[in-house]
Amino acid sequence: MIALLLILVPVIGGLITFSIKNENSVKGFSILVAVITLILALTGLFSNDQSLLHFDASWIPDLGTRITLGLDGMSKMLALLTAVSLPIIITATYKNTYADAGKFYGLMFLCQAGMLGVFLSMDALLFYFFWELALIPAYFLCSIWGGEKRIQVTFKFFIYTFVGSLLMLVAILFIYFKTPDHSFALQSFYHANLTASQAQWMFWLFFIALAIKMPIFPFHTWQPDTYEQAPTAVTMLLSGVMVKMGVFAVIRWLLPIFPAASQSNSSVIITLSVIGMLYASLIAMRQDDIKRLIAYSSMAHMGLMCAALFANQQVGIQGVLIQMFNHGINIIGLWIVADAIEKQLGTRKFSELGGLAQKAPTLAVLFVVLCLANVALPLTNAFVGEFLMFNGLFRYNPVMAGIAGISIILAAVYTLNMIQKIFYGNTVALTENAHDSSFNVNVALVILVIVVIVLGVYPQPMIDLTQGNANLFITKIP
Amino acid sequence: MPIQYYIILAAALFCIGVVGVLIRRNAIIIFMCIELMLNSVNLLLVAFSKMQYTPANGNKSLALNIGSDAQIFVFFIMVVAAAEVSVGLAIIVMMYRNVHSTDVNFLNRLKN
Amino acid sequence: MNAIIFSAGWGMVMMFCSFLISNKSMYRHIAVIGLLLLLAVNILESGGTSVFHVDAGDMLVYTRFGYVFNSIAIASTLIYVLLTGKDIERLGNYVAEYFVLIFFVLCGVCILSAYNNLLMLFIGIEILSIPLYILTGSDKRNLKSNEAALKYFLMGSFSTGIMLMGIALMYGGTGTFSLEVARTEVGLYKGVSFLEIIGLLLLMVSMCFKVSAAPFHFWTPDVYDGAPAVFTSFMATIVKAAGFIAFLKLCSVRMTATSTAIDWQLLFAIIIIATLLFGNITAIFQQSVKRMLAYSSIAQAGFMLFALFSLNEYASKGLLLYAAAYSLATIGVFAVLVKMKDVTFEGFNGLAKTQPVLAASNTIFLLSLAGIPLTAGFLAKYYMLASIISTGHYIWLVVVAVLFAAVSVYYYFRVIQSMYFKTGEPQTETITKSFKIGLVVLAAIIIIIGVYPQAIFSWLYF
Amino acid sequence: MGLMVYLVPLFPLLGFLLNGIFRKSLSKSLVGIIGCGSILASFIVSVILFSEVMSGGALAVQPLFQFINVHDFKIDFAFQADQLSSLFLLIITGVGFLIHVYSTSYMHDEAEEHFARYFSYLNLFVFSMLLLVLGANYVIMFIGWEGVGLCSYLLIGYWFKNDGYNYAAKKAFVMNRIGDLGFLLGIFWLLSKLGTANYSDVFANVSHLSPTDITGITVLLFIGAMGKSAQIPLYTWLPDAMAGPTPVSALIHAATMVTAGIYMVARSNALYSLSAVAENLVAVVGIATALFSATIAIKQNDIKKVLAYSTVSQLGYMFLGLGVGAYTGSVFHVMTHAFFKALLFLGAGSVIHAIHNQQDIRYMGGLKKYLPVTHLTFLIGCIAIAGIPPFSGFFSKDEILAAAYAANPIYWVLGVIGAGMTAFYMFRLYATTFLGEFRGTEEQKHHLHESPAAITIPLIILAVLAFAGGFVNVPEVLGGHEELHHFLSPVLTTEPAHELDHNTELTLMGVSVIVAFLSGAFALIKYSKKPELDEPKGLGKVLANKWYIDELYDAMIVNPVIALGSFFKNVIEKSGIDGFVNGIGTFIQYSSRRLRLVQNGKVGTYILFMVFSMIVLWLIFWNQTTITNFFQKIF
Amino acid sequence: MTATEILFWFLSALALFSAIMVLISKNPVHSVLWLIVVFFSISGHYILLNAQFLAIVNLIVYAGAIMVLFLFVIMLMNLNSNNEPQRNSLIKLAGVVAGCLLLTVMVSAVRSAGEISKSQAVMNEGDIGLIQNLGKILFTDYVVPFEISSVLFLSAMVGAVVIAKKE
Repeated sequence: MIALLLILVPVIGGLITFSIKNENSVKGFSILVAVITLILALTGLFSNDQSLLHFDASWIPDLGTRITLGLDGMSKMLALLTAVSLPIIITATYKNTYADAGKFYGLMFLCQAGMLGVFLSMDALLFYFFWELALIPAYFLCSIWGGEKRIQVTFKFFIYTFVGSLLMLVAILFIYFKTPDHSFALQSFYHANLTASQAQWMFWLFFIALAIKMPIFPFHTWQPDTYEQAPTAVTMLLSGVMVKMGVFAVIRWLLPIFPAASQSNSSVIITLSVIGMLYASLIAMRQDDIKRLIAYSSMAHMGLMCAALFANQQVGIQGVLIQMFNHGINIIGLWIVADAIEKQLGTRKFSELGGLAQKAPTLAVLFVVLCLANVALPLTNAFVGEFLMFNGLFRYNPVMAGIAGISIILAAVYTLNMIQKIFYGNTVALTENAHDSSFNVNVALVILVIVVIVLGVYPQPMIDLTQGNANLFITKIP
Repeated sequence: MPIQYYIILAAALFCIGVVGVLIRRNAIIIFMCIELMLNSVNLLLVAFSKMQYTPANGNKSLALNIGSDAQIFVFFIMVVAAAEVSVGLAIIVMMYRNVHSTDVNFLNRLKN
Repeated sequence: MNAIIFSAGWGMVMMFCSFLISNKSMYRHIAVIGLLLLLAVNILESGGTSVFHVDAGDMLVYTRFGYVFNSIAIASTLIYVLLTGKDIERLGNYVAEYFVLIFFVLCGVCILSAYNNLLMLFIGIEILSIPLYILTGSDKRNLKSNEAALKYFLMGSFSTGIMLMGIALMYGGTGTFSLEVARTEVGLYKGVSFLEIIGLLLLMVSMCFKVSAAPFHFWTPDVYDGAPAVFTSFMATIVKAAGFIAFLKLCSVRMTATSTAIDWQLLFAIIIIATLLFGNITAIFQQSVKRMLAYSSIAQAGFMLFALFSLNEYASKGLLLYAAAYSLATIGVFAVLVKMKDVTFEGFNGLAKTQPVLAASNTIFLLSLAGIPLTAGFLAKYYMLASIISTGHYIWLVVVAVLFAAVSVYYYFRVIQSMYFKTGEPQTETITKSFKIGLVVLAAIIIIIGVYPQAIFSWLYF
Repeated sequence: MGLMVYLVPLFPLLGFLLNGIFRKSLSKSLVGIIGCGSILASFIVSVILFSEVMSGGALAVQPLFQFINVHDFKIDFAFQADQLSSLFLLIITGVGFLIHVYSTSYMHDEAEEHFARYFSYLNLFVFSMLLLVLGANYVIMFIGWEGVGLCSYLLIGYWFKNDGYNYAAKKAFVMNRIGDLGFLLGIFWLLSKLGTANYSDVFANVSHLSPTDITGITVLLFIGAMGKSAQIPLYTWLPDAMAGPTPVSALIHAATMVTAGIYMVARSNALYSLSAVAENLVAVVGIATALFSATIAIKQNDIKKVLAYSTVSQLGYMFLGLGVGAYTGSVFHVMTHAFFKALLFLGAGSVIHAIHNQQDIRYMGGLKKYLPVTHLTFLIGCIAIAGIPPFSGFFSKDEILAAAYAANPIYWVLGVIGAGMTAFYMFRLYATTFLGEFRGTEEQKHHLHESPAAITIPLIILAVLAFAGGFVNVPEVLGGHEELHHFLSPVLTTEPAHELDHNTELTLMGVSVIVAFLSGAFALIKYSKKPELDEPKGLGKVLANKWYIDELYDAMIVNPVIALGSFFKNVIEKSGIDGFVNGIGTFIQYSSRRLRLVQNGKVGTYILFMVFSMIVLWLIFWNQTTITNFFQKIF
Repeated sequence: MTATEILFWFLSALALFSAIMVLISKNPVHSVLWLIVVFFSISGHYILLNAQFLAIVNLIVYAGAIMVLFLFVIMLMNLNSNNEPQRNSLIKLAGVVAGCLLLTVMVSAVRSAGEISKSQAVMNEGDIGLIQNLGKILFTDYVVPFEISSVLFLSAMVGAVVIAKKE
């Protein structure tokens, strides 16, 4: 029941938000809906009652698909991430004004519902539906409220991901016809009878969709532009949660359905991921735009997750599982700072910034902590995930792990660069009269920072939560 | 006569019709060529109706009237052709009224 | 059969109305009554209660499939008339005649969904086509309309010629016009006459022409563009779907029987790819939404051809779904288009600001056309893909098709972009409240079919 | 005792949190009390702990909570207080406390908020360092390891308005990270082979590791040590790190953090002693660093830079000791070095403080009479580092050199040369700074005064330690009992026994002392009379420019990486990948423009196309088998 | 060579010749006339094949009604001048080539259809083509299409009125 409510509440809340005209009541109502969703997610997190956590109803018997929703460890965690992110985002961007605020927040909720659906669905067709459903609101959000080049950029993003998901649909359909009982249920998919060559083909069709979403080099070019052009609140949702859909789908669908194919293709994918990590890191080093830097940094991190996924090591998977959450938290924090700076000073260019630490010490401190999490410093949440992921990668191939490890050096370079150029040094004309971040931003950031530290120091609950998924997966490896 | 003669004759007439459609620009001539094509079909059908060997027609009830259906078909083709002609000529007249030409390439606004 | 009789009959009734009643808007109401009657009769007949009992011999064979399609066609026409009936009135003095012709077309549609004899196929196609030539040219002062009518007529007649040649050759090969042929599995080509195959090929060409499959699609953009938008809407939806239903029947009987001798799938695969290529690629560069929709209808035909390619349970069910989904969405899009004074993409700029209801429902129609999930269009595309994938072969064709589907998103979304993301002063005809309600209801139907298709699946068992 | 172990890092952590969070509201004195008090508390606990360890009542491992527990390995957040770590605890908290006290005065000019920030960083650093040495497994050590790197970054860039300082801070962090990567990979290797990173389990199971594994692990771990302890090739950050406040240099870049590498290798002695390759590598890198940085130190004019290079050089000695198996010697040298190098840095700080942030020794001179306490303590430090008996440096350095001789006489020869250079540049520094005439401006001269008690008292304490620190491990040949050696023997069991007879040992001692003495005296005489004020030429210039190593790195690594980044950003990303993606779009648009021309609006053309298509379909029909086979091959 | 055969060849040649003349006549009126010749020769074929009903209908409907309609329209439009714009020769050539190719393909297809190679079209006998027989079938088996074709006529009628009537 919780599973169903988790999706229904944002959908209904979003639809209601659509019709509210007054901006303040929109925001108030949004927070209410977001918090209700969060409470639901938390209830789910601490509940073990299977009847509460699962939902199963007939939907389209003719297509062999049912509304099957379930919260296992991984879903709980990602549902929590999705549910946490929205209140944080709304709080952090509370002072931003949007034309047609009702529609903006309504679409945000629909997007959230789509992502929650992806994380909860245990039925392939349902999964695909939600996968697309999350995309459409995001498309409108970016295209209506985005930056100057929003239309082309978002369109590219949309088409790009749409191509991927269509290919995935083909694969899903193909597997459906190979399932023993002609059903889209997760378990049937796990037992599909595919020949080796079929599995190979379907693997790639499936993978490309996920690779575009994550994104994995060289399918990434939609990402920096979109992150740059999208309104920052949406960027947070996209980079914090939506890209996790790709990773999630690898764990939930791709690896267990094609255990053999994913193993035989792992070297290619890991190589691509590792290239992507270094590539993105190097590009991030040369960026002059906060948003683009964070975008490339995120891409590097996603590359690591993908590499760890295909290393076929339980440790690595475990790392990815908790890193999904951690990365979401961290990157939302970074975006909040980026947004606060852009909203206050009207620029995102490093070359036009500097010395902000003198004017906005609180923001600086919080940002530095988040940056440290971004470079996976120990006792921040990201360390645990990256430690496990690199560990998995190392077991797969030490040399590869070593090469991939260069990215953590580069991460330090570009992250510290960013801190230095924005906050350190002397003030420039633009930052001369800057002031510290507003209360709502601080609240959001402090919450995130606390999460960062707490999960960095004591990650074990998160590991315990998702251990089941990692174990389940490992049994599927032949 | 071997049926093939008829087939080839019909095919030749048909193709002449096709060539006519392709090389003429006057809508009326093109239309006439189409009529020519229809007539070649008629001829072919009549020839088939009189074909001795009709393979694998299991329908015994029609045995007495083997081939008559083709001639009926020809009849219907003529009927339809007549209807088509009336509409077609009406369209051509309408066009002529507007542009004073029956050249099919004269009106060339719809393209690309 | 009753649907045929009633549609023809009501057509004649309306003929008389044309000089008995002078109030233009009355015609529309009479037509709506007629369509409702038609729908009722058809549904009754499919339930086993017929008003007239006519023994059509082997000329017409009614199946549940045919009835369902008739219902879809009639219901679509009803929606079409309800939404755009007013705009037909603006077209000239022959409003009643237009409705007459629409009823006659419906008669042709009902023949095509039930024919069991090539003669009926031929007559059905002609009954379908001849009124369309006229409707295309109905805007008599408009040279585009003239041109479209002339082109349509000449090419249509030409394809009729090819079709007849095909039928003649098929007759030469089998000795019958009946769709079902008793075959013995002996002789050359395993009981299949070579002449029949040649004939079928020609027939296929002309059917491809009717359903505007490439490379026989050339008439489509010009005719759809030139015809008055209200009639384009009708042509592109109900008529085209009827063509497909006829084609499907032809394929599932004759082509299946001859598949031992000829690999129809290969030919269809090539035609599908050509169709998707021409339709999608050419649509991209169009400046006029109307012409873009014409090309997109070719692209949609490419998807519908999947049904003819795979010819299985998914195919027939899917084709019905596709026909319904595609018709509903296209009627909706055209209903909006008719209201626009400028049918280029620029004409739509900023529509979301001035006419939010129009823009929103138009978006849903376009999403459905693009095959976005939770719309009827997705479900239709889903069935088409499933029909091929379930055979387990030609997966590459599916992959190509979905790539083209992604291309199609490009041009459909251009309209959405114009409406929502760009600013402008779109000029529209006066929009009545009832029209808006109609659009919203149509959009709701599309969404409901998309979200809970099980509601209509119970209708589709045959 | 069980309660107490975690108290050691807890106090600095609390200090960090208090000072950090309430930095805007606390007064300076309160900040100082919190900052110093937390370290003092920690020191007291450490002393108690040490005494318990001494008395043998120590427990090895104290787990706090599960840190990471996945299916095939388990990492506890656990502390291990044994002989080695308790010794380090004393050094860290002891020296750290002194430096904290020193800082209260030294940093007093800072604004309140920044003053508190400074102390919070310092406390955080001590916390991380304590984690590093207390951790019961490599992962906890790594946490501290990166933590000290972070604090180093924060403290070097403490004056964040200065871009040069920020750059130095970033450099330190990045270079440390390079080493950290090696460390991390080493841990992974361990984990993947043994499934554990606990010291006790690892050392108990070394026999399960193949020689390749051991070599690989130790080399990787050593790369980490290279970064942290500023060894070739990762040493260049340390001299730049002098951008930070001087007490920071004293604490981090002399006494504690840089010795983390030594601690780690010493801690892993069970592994290193099994791999000759790794040992040789450590020794070679160590001696090379020792010599190389000593040469640079000779020509530096920045007082802190000289000390920095001397630190690098001394660290090289420690690694030499580790490489040749003299673990105790190295740890001993860590301890004595902590005393005298902290002393020297603090002394230098006192000097800098006195003449208002002038760091160039060419503008000093003759400070002896203005800063008597500083002068005296600094001199003690110089003697100690030069290895003149009976100062502490002599004993520790001698032990290393003796072990080096036992391992390979060449090491010894090189070591002695290095020792000579050490004495040379230290006395050059001393002479230029304190002797002769004052060469600064009149205004500076006017303000010259001895530093306040908060600065001088730590100096005096450290001077005493620098003098006497060596007596804890007097070698047997000099009649000592090697107390430290015995104390550490439970954790450094694999140390090979000295094989040198007493005569050889005495000879070696004598030679090194004489060399050190002579070169020191030479420098003293040379520079007290005529300080080197001109720009150096020839080799001197090369040395003054640090062998152009930074430039070399820039040219070979930094610039290529930046260029690669730009290339990726501007070429590959824009024209390559995105170009390809957009190219698909452009191509489709282009083909759309072309393809629509087929639709030329002429009925004749349309029908022509149709006829041709019909013919083509026919041809396909006739060749269907071929085509079908072709397609089947595709899929 | 029997009289039938002679007639066959003569009529065939005439049909083909006149068909070609339809194409190449510059004057539309000539084309119409040549087309009528074609229809006549085809009717001749029908008679040879003993399909008298169709032969008569062909003459009445096609040659009589339809062609007269054509002629009427041409006269109405005053198109008897031979100034019709010509297609450029390349298109013409392409058209001819396409036609010839089509013919080649069709002929070769028919020739490879082995099952009819022995079949003969029966000349001068059989009574299926008689009006009596055809009428019977038309109003029994084919009554449905017969009735339905009335709809076709109605629509054509309505259409012609809509289109051709001046507003």
